[in-house]
This record gives sequence, C-alpha cells and structure tokens, in this order.
Amino acid sequence: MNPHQLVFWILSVIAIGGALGVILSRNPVASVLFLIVTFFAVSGHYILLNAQFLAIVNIIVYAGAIMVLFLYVIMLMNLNGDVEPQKSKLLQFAGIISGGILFLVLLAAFKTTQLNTTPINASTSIGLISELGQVLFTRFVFPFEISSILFLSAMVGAVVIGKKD
Amino acid sequence: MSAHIHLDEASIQKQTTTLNLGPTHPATHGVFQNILEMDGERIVSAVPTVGYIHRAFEKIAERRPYYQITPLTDRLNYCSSPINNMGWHITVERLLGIKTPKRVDYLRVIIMELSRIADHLVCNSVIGVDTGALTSFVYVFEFREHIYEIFEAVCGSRLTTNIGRFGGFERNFPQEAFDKINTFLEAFPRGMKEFESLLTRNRIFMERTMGVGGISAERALNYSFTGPNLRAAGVDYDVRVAQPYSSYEDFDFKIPVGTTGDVYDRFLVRNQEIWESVSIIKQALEKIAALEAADPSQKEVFYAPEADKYHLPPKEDVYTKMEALIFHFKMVMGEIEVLPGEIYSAVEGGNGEVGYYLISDGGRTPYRLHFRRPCFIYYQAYPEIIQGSLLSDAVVTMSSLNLIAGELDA
Amino acid sequence: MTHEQIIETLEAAFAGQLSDCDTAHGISSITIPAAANLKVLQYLYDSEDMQFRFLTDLTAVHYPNRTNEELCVVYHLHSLHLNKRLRVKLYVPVAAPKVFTASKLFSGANWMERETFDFFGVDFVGHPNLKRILNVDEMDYFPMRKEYPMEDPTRIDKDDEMFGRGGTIC
Amino acid sequence: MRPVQYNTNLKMVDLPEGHSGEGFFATSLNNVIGLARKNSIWPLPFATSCCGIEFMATMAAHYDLARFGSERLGFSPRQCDLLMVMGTISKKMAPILRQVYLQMAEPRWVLAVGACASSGGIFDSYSVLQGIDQVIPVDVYVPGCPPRPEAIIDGIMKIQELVGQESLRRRNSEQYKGLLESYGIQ
Amino acid sequence: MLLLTIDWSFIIEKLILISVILGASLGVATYATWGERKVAAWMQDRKGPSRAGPFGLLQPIADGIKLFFKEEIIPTDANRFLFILGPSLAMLTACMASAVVPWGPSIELESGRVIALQVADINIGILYVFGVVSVGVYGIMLGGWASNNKYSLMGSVRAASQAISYELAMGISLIALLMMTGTLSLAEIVNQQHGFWENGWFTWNVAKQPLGFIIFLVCAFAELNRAPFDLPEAESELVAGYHTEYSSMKLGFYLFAEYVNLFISSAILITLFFGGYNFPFMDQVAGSVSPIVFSAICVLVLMTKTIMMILFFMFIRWTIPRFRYDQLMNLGWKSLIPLALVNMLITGAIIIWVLN
Amino acid sequence: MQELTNKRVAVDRKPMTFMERLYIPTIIKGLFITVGHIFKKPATISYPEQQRPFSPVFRGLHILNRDEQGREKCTACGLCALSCPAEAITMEAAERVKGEEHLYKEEKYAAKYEINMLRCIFCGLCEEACPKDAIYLSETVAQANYSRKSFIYNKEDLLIPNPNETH
Repeated sequence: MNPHQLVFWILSVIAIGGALGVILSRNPVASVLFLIVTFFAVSGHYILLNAQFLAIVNIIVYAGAIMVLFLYVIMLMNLNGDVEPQKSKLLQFAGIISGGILFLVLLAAFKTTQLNTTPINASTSIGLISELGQVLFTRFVFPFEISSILFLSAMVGAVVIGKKD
Repeated sequence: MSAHIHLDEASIQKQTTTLNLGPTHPATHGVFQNILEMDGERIVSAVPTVGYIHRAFEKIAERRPYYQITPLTDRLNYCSSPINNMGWHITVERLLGIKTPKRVDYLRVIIMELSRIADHLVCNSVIGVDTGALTSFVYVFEFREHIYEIFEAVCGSRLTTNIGRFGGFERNFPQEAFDKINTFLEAFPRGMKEFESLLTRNRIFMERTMGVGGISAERALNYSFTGPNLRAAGVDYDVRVAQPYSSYEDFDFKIPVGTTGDVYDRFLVRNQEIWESVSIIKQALEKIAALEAADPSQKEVFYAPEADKYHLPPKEDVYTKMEALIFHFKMVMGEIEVLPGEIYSAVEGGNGEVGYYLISDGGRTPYRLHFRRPCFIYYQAYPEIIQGSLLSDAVVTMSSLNLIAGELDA
Repeated sequence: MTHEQIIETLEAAFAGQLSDCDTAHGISSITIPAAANLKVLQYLYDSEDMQFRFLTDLTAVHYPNRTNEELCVVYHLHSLHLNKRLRVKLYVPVAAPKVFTASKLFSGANWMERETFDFFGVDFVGHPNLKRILNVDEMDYFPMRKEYPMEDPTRIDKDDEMFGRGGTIC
Repeated sequence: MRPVQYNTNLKMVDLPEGHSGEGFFATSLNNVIGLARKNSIWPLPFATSCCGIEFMATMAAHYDLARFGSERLGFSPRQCDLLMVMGTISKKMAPILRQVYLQMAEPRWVLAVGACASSGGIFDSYSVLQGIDQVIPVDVYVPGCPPRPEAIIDGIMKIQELVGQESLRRRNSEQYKGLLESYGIQ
Repeated sequence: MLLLTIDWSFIIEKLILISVILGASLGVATYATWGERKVAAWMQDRKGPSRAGPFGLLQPIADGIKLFFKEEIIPTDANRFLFILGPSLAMLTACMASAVVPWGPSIELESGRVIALQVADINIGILYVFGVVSVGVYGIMLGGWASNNKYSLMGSVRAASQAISYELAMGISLIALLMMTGTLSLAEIVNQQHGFWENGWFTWNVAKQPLGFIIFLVCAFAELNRAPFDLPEAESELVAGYHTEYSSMKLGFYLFAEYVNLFISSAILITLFFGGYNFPFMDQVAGSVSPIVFSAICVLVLMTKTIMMILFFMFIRWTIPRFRYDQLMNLGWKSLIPLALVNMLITGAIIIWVLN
Repeated sequence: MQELTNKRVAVDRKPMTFMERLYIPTIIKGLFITVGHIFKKPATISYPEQQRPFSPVFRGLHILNRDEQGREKCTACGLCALSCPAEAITMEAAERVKGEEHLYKEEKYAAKYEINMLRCIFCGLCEEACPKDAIYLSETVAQANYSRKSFIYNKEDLLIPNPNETH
C-alpha cells in the first residue's frame, strides 16, 4: 500500500461517514456540517486525481458558498428537530418500500459492472485549468452554454422572488 | 437539541422576533429599555421602558431649601449642568422680582453657551461613535476638557458645577477664566472644523443619517418637541428668542433649522448651533469689555445688589459683623423670604426647553417644584420615529435625540 | 393678543366655568372644572386667534389641606403663534381623581399623564396605557403625595439625631 | 483664606483580607498572572448618569485610560474583568445590575464610581438604591460626584493593586464563597 | 516500504517553514493588536498602552495570559460542540491561508538543493486562498449560532451574507488580474512583478490594475470584518456581535484570528498587487550579496510592505464610520460587482487589442 | 410651518456632489486629518506621574482649619451639616473647658466631626455656609478605597497640621 492508497482509504471513510451523517442526524445544522465534511473529503479525492482546480472550486462553490447559504437559511428559519413535524406511519412505510426498491436496482446495476483495471493515462496536467478549459470550450461547449443559460434564468428568478416585497 | 434560539409559539406565528434592546445595551446608554419587535433587521414596533435611574428629584426638591436645589439641577441634564443651574436661578429671581445687572447676564450667557457647546459636542460625537467613527469623539472631548477647565476656574468643579447663586454668582470670574475662554475660542473653531470635515460630508455618514429617524414638524409639535430636535424638523422655536432671559435679546444670533427632522438634520442643527454659540460668547466678551471700559467699577459686579436679601453676605463681614453673621445663619438655615406664588419659567437647555414650575407657599422649601424635562417628553416619540427602520438606524436615532437619562428619568 | 384678551375670550366662551383667572410672571392662569378639561383644551387648540397647540407641560400638585380638591392637575400650554403661555388648572378629589386624558389631542401628553399617574395617582380616563412609568410596577403608593416620605428607609449611614434633618422637618 | 491647599491626610487602607495571603505558597506563577491580569483589565462600563460622562473624559485624550491597558471596553459581560458602576442605581435597575454581575466570568471585580453608586449620594430617596453593595460585592469605591478622571484612574489603580496581589486560589476559597453567599449568589 | 517512499528532508524542511511562518504570523498578529491600540491612541492624541512593559510592549502578552486564566462560560442553552468549534475553525482557517504565500525567493544551497520560501507552490494558489477564506466564515457563523443569543445570531447572519456578497466582487476583480498574469500560482505572479520598472511601465500589478486593486481592497476590508465593514461585531448595535457570549480564550481566538487574518490578507494583497518581496533595484542588490542575505532582504521587504498595509487597514478603521447593513449590500452588489465586471471587460479588451 | 422669528436660517443640507459619492476623496481627506494627528503631541497627562494643576477654587477633599496659633476654628454651629444636601456631615458639639484655650478658638468645639466622603457630592455648600472659616475644600482628589468604612473621615483626617507643632 502506498501513501496514495492510504490517503484514498482515509478520505473514502470520511466521505461515506459524512454522507451517512447527513441523512442520519436529526439536527439540520449537524446535517449541513456533515455535508461540508463530505465535500472536503471529495475534494481530497479530486486532489488525489490531480484535479486541484476541481477540488478547490468544489470547496469554494459548495462548501464556501452554497453550504453557507444553506446554513444561513437553516439558522434563519430556526429549523430543528423539535419543530419538525413527525412524519405519518404511512409515509414512513412508503419511504422504506421505495428505498428498498432503489437499493435493489442499484445492486442489480453493480452486479453487471466490471472494474476498469486498465490505468487511465495519468498525465499530471489533466486536472489543470488549461486542460479543463480546452475540453469545456471544444467538446462540451454546448452543454456548458446551456448550463450558463440555466444559471442566468435561476438568477433572474431569484431576483424576481427577492423583489416581491 | 437545544441549540436554537427559543422563540415562543406566538412569535413563530407572527414571523417576527422580539429583541430586547437595553437597558445594558451600549446604544441605550445604559438606561433605556426598548423591546423591539423585529422582522429580520427591520423594526416593526418598539415599546420603550424608562425609569431606570429615577431619582425622585421632585420629591427631594420639596424637602430642600432653595439654595440646596442648585446641586440637584446639576444632575438633571449633566451634559450641560450650568444651564440647568441658571434656569433655576432665573426662575427664583423672576419669582422674587430680582433684576440682574447686565454684566451678570452676560457672564451667565457665556457659561450657558459654553455648556450648550459641551452638550451638543457630546451628542454629535456620540452619533459618530454609534456609526462607528470613534476618533472624532475623542477629538471633541479634548475641547470639552477645555470647557471643563473654564468651569473649574469659575466654580471649582468640572461637570456638576453648582455654579451661580440667586442674583448672580458665588464669586467673581477670575482673570484665569477669561484667559481660558479666550484660548478656547481660539483653538476651538479649528477643532470643530476638523470634526465637521471628518463626518459632515462623508458619504458613509450621510447615508447612515439622511432620511433616518425623521419626524415632521406637525408630529414634532404634537409630541411637544423642543430644542434642536424641533428645530431640525423646521420649527424655529427657541426660548432664547421667543422669551428671552438673561439679556439674550442683546445678542445677534441665528436659529438654524432643518427641514426633515432626520438624524442628519439634527446633527447639522447642533453643529450650526455650536457655531452660533461661539459667536454669542464672543459678543458677550465684547459686551463685558465695553461695560467695564465705560465703568471700571463694573468689574466687581457679579451679583445683583437688590438680591442682597437672598445672597450670602461677604465672608469678611460674616467674620467681623454681628448682623452679617445673624443674616448668614438665617440664610443657611434657609429662612429666606420667598413670596408665595406660582411661576413657570423656562430656559433653552441643551435639549430644549427646560422648564421650572415652582409653587412657593412662602416656606423654607418649595411647595412643589416640577421640572419640564425635554428628554422625557420627546422620548415617547421614539417608537414612532424608528418604526420600520433598521436596528442600526434605531441606535443612531437614539443618540441623535440626545437622551440624557438623568433628565429623562428625573 | 394680550393675556387679558386671552382670558376674556375664554371667559366669553366658557361662561361661568372659569375661576381664578389671573396673569402673573408673564403667564396667565385659569382654573376650570375637571369635567371640562377636554372642551377647553380643544377650544384653545382649534381657536384660530390663539392656537394653543403646544403642550409644554403637564403635572399635578397635591394640596392635602383642600378637602375634595386635593389634587390639582396643571397644563401649561403654549401658543407659538402668539408666543404666549397659558396655565390651565383643574382640581379633583384625591378619593376619585378622574380626569379625561389629553393624549388624543397631544401625543406628547401620553407619558406626562403616565408620570402624573405614577406620582400622584391621577386617573386619566381614556388613556391608552395608564401604568407606572418611572417607578417599579410593584410600587403600591403614589410617592409624590405629601404624606409619603422621601427617604429611603434602608439608608444606614446617616445619623438623624444629629444635624442631619431626617424626615420630620419640612 | 486657605492656609493649606492640599489635604495630605489621605486615608490609606490596606488591602482587604482574603485577597492575598497564600503566604509562602505564593509562587512566581501567581505573580506573573497577577501582573498580566492587572495590566489587562477590560472594563464593562455600566454608566447610567453623570459619572458616565466623566468616564468618557477618562477614556478620552487627556486622561487616556488606555495607558493601563483598559481601553478595550466590552459591552458583553462575559468578556470583561471589571464592572464599573457609574451613576445612580435605582431600585428598578438593581436586579439588572445584579444579573450583569452574575453573567461576568470569574475573576471579576467591581468598581463603584461616584457617590450615587457607592452610597446613593444626595439621592436619599424612595427610588434609589443606597449603594450598590446592597446587591453585589464591591471591591473599590471611588468618592466624588462625579469623581474627577484623576479619581477614577486612582480607583482603577486600586483595582490593579488588588488584581496584582490576588492569589489564584482566592476565587475557590471558602471566604470568597461566603462573600458571594452573603449576597445570595449560589 | 511506505515510509521509505517519503522524502524526509523535504518534510522536515517544510515543517520548519510552516512552524516559522505560523510563529511569525502569530507574532505579527499579536503585535498587531498592540499596534492597533497604539495607532488608535496616536490618531486620537492619546498615548496608548504604556504601563505593561516599555511602551506597553508586553500588553498583548498580558492580555493573552489574562484570557487564558479567565473562567470559561458556555451558556447552558448553547450547543457545546459547535460553541467550541466556532473559534477553533476561525483560528484554523486564519492560519491556513499562509501556506501559499511566497515569503521570499527560493534559496539555492551549495548542495544544489533549492529551498522554496513558500509552503506549497500549488498551481492554483489564488483559488486556494479563496477556498480558505470562503470556509473561514463558518467559524463566525457556527459560533454566533451556537451561542443561542439573538445578538450573536444577527452578527453571524450579517457575517455570512457579507462574506458571500463580497467574495463575488473579490473574485471578479481578481479575474481581471489573472487575465493579465495568465497564471493562478502566487509564486509565478510574484515573479512577474520582478523589480519595479520594466519596459517603460511599472511591473507591480497595482499599476496595471488600479481599479481591480481598489475593488479587491474594499472586499478585503469586508472579508476581514474590519471597519467600515465591521457589522458582524458592531459594538454599538449588536453588543459584541457573534462573540457576545464568548469569554476567556475562545474569545481570544476570535479576536486573534481577526488579526491573523489581517496579517495574511495584507501579505496576499502585497503579493498580488505590490510585487510581493520584489523591490526596486533588486537585481543590483542580488548581485552584490550572498543568496541567503538576499533572501533575507526580500523577506524583510515583504514584511515591511505587509506592515504598511496593516497600518493602512488601521488608519481606515479609526477614520470613517461604518456602513449600514443595506448600504453594505448595495455597495457590494450594485457598485462593486458591476465595477468589477466593467474592469474585467476593459482588461480583456486591452489584452486583445492593445497588448497583442 | 410658519416662521416664528426672523432669525431662522436653514442648515446647509446640499445633496452629495459626484466627488462625495465616490467615497474615496472624503476618506482620503479624513485620513489626512486623523493621520496628521499621529504627528501631533499627545494631549495625555500621564496621571499619576504628571498632575494636572487644579484651579485654586477647586472643590476637593475637605480641610478643617486652624488659626495661626494652631487652634481649631470650628465652633460646631452645625451650619455645614445643615447646608449639606447629601447629609454627609455629622458632628457633636462640646463646651471648651478651662485649659483648652490653646486647642479650640471658640467656646464650643466639635468633639466629633465626621464627613462621609462617599455621600459627599463636593458641592462646596459647607464651605459657603461656614461662618468661621473653619472648613474649606482643598485641591485634593478624595482617594478611592476598598471598604465603605474607610470613607468616614473624622476630625483628625480633616484637620490641617498644627503650625506650632510642625515648627
């Protein structure tokens, strides 16, 4: 086992533990904090993959901005376990059923997949901005522009909602 | 799962938070409580509570001989104690029918205008502090220190001066006091300009104060506003002009008025009044010099000769003459003959019309003495003024109203 | 308009209701029946000649020796238009000190009336929020009435026996 | 008229018992912490009236309390070491004062500035508390109405003396607990 | 096997560097508190702390010791874990940003080994700084929220919205700069600003991006929560803001983190816009002294510039009033972001049509 | 609102100019002022090392006076206690007996004379009330102290040193 793998396993445990924490903790603030931990672990994975730019953008955008907003909203709305209404039995039952079905589907999907054992061409510059930019503006230019239009419309929507009062 | 702000059920319903501003909140100067109903940072409604330093001035005044009330008045508006002292003396003098000589009047004017400057300086610099500009506050206090020194030279104390007696002053002004006034007049305009250029035209400050805490002239009058706060709303009512006392009619000065009654107007009105006060002091010094030039014996005039019956005799006489000693005893025992009667008399204090409603039954103490305390009267407009504004505005508005707790709570 | 004219106008408007009208120390004073206070104040407010639209002050005085009119409520009005002051007094018995509130007419009267209630127990009928303002809510007497002492009974550092005055002389 | 300009008979009183007194256990750690604490007294100004204005003057350029390391005013009781009570405390205010004192973190000291806070001063009336020592323990009193800034600085220096010599264990001692108990605090 | 693959001397070198940098930034931050008090005093015609040691130099140490020995109060209704996490995070993120600042040119030892005076020259240095800064607000948010105090909550809410709003303008203003430099690596950016004057123009970026610099500076004020943007702890409105309920060293951490942040951001500002450790006539100096001395001079130059920057921050704090919440938002969203966008467009235009 | 006087003058409330809208010019102006103060001599008086001179009429700590022969001037008339608004002065009078003429100037003297300095408001009324020039307020600030008891100043604390004994 080389250090690379050691770090990989540690990060994986943290990421999965964090993800579990998100759904298992009853306090929404704790959930958000777990999610942030997960983001950090995922960013670590990016770094292991030599995608430093993605890693840091992940932190800036998700951990730094979006989660701050989440936390902000949760603090302002005063959401917490005491106030959250208890779900009805029927709803809980439906949840169990649908979760179980999803689990089965996933299991079936995993069963047929093959682990890719051939190493990807590990160029050290693969995660750098220049490479990323090349790909984004050539191969993926259409989806990229579409998503920017999506964001623009979301922004306009937010302004409209915010202007209401 | 207790890590959240406890809100009562009702406040979740109404989507607002109750915030307790004060009494130990720094912006409430330690003595006012405002229970604010907040929608985010916006104030939906406010309920002020006062009385945290209620000291029962009026009750005490009923148990004290007339001359012992002077120290009490010091502690009403302690930012400008001498005005209150003078107001009290003028009230009693009016009741007794004493006419003070011109020199005494002018000396009083000097002292009163100095204390007005001191009062306005505190108020305006505290607006600065509440908007976060601390430095100008310290600059301004250097000049307050000059004023204190003048008071100290005249009467021996800085803040609660106990200055003046019925009919005039306890003692003549020493030359040192005049020297200090002159140095103050020399140094102050420069410092005041500095203070103004730090704040007056600074965009941050202007935006913090413009359109904040405004009140219309009609509402201000209906709330019985007086003083700079009324003038900022555009009413040029000033007791010094409307009902002159202490020979204010001899002086040439302007009444600065604002238009919107907001914090910025109040700030500007106070600043402008400081400049007017400086000019009044200069005029008073000139007038005194003219009086003394015309008649050198005027130099020794510091109380009304006709007030002899109400003024302690000179100490030399007390030590040597029997009649003087007996009269001195009578005076200290408080057995001066005050005519029975009722009088309301007002002076323009730092905050507005400071009124004294005195009922005398001829006894040793006032039968009833009621202080019209401008702060108390206009603080009730505070909830109306800050309704709908932000928390920061409420803080600035409070300091711009210049609420002096001693005066407010009596 | 002089003080005399003001009083004359008022006497004409409220014939027989005014008493003790005089002018001293640059201020005229009238006494009105307690029940007529709002009418008089409103008249003074509305009158185009006088415009007494500024309530300078409101307080009360306690005269324990006047039976049935122990409490005197005093309004000081100011006409900025004429630059004249007017004192309006009314007397009520201490047993039932009921006076109509002026807080509808003058917003500034609100707290002044509360203060008067706090100190003297004058009951301002119709006041929106008549409760103690300066003193603690638990207080069970009206401290400015003459019979109550000024001193704090817990003071320990004074020797009343000596030259200190104590509570007896006043 | 005034044969002597200064009253030299200033009453000097020794430190109250229970502040120092670790005897030979006094260690250099004690001294170092005492020194540090004494030079870093963050006051909580509980200014209600006239003395508050003189306190402002004390903070301002001419007297400059900052020289003693005390210019960081904290308005949150948690962060302060010294409760400076300046001005009249009425009976309405007394419970609030007490609460502020309770919210302060140990070690805490109390300075009663001015006649009103110390004893009620001239306000011997039904509404005024006759000295804050009726509700909270006071370490140093400053006389005057209001005290000159010099006197306030004197008071702070007296507090510094106390702080510098206080043993680290005082706040755990029986005597101190007894003192608090006499005020009904835990 | 695992241990052998690690370049131990590299690790040790970096560890030393890290501890030196941490020590230096803590030291500078400590004395920044002293400096702030002294500067405030001098600006206000006062003397400032003068009793604790000569010129009050021991004042920060006294404060530190006092805070350490103060009673810890955790409000009963507070969330204990988050209450403690808050100040720790604030301190942690404050120290983390120092990793990518190039403190001086690399030293080439005789053995051929090159010691970089930078903990990590990652090729996205600026983004790393951004990431750390954007995470830094958690310390304030969590602390303020966990205190279970309305004033603290308001402070932390203000801090969060302020941080997010100003990060945008800050980012856009930097993009213009990055368009000129063409790299994200701080070491590279500093190298591009070599010397002072080249090809008839200043090499320092402040001369190339004056508007960008002003926007960045304003945003730095906001990110640091310093006056006139000190709304989260505006003492006249929110008592003490997010740290109202904190006592003892946890308060110390918050206060201290602010100064560490101040130091690091000043260093980054200098690195980005004022040439970092570069100074005029550095080539001539480099030619006449040994490499180690030259590096020391460079570090000193950077430190001097940084301290000047810190002083500037202080001068501003003690001069102007603070904004109101809505004005702050207006400034951020309606003035700075459009300005930064315009700046970016102008820069792009210049790069395309003038420089090429 | 109608004008009440002819002395009214509106304050200068002009809208912001473009330069003022830019923030920066006014900030730089402000910086010039505040930074300029750094180079000014600080106004601080380093109390307690430096003392600020008090005015000769300063009302500080009280002094009980003696005459040239070192006799106490106070005659225990009680005027000072009576005039004290804070009721801080307490005294007990005693008759001078034979043989005490060198101690007390008048036939009556104050056997006990106490001022509660915590109550005292330093208003100076006692000095004014004294018919014998026996009490006056000095240029000394009353000292802060640890306990409430230590503020009861008795006669020994207040009396000036006996001029005969010092020689």
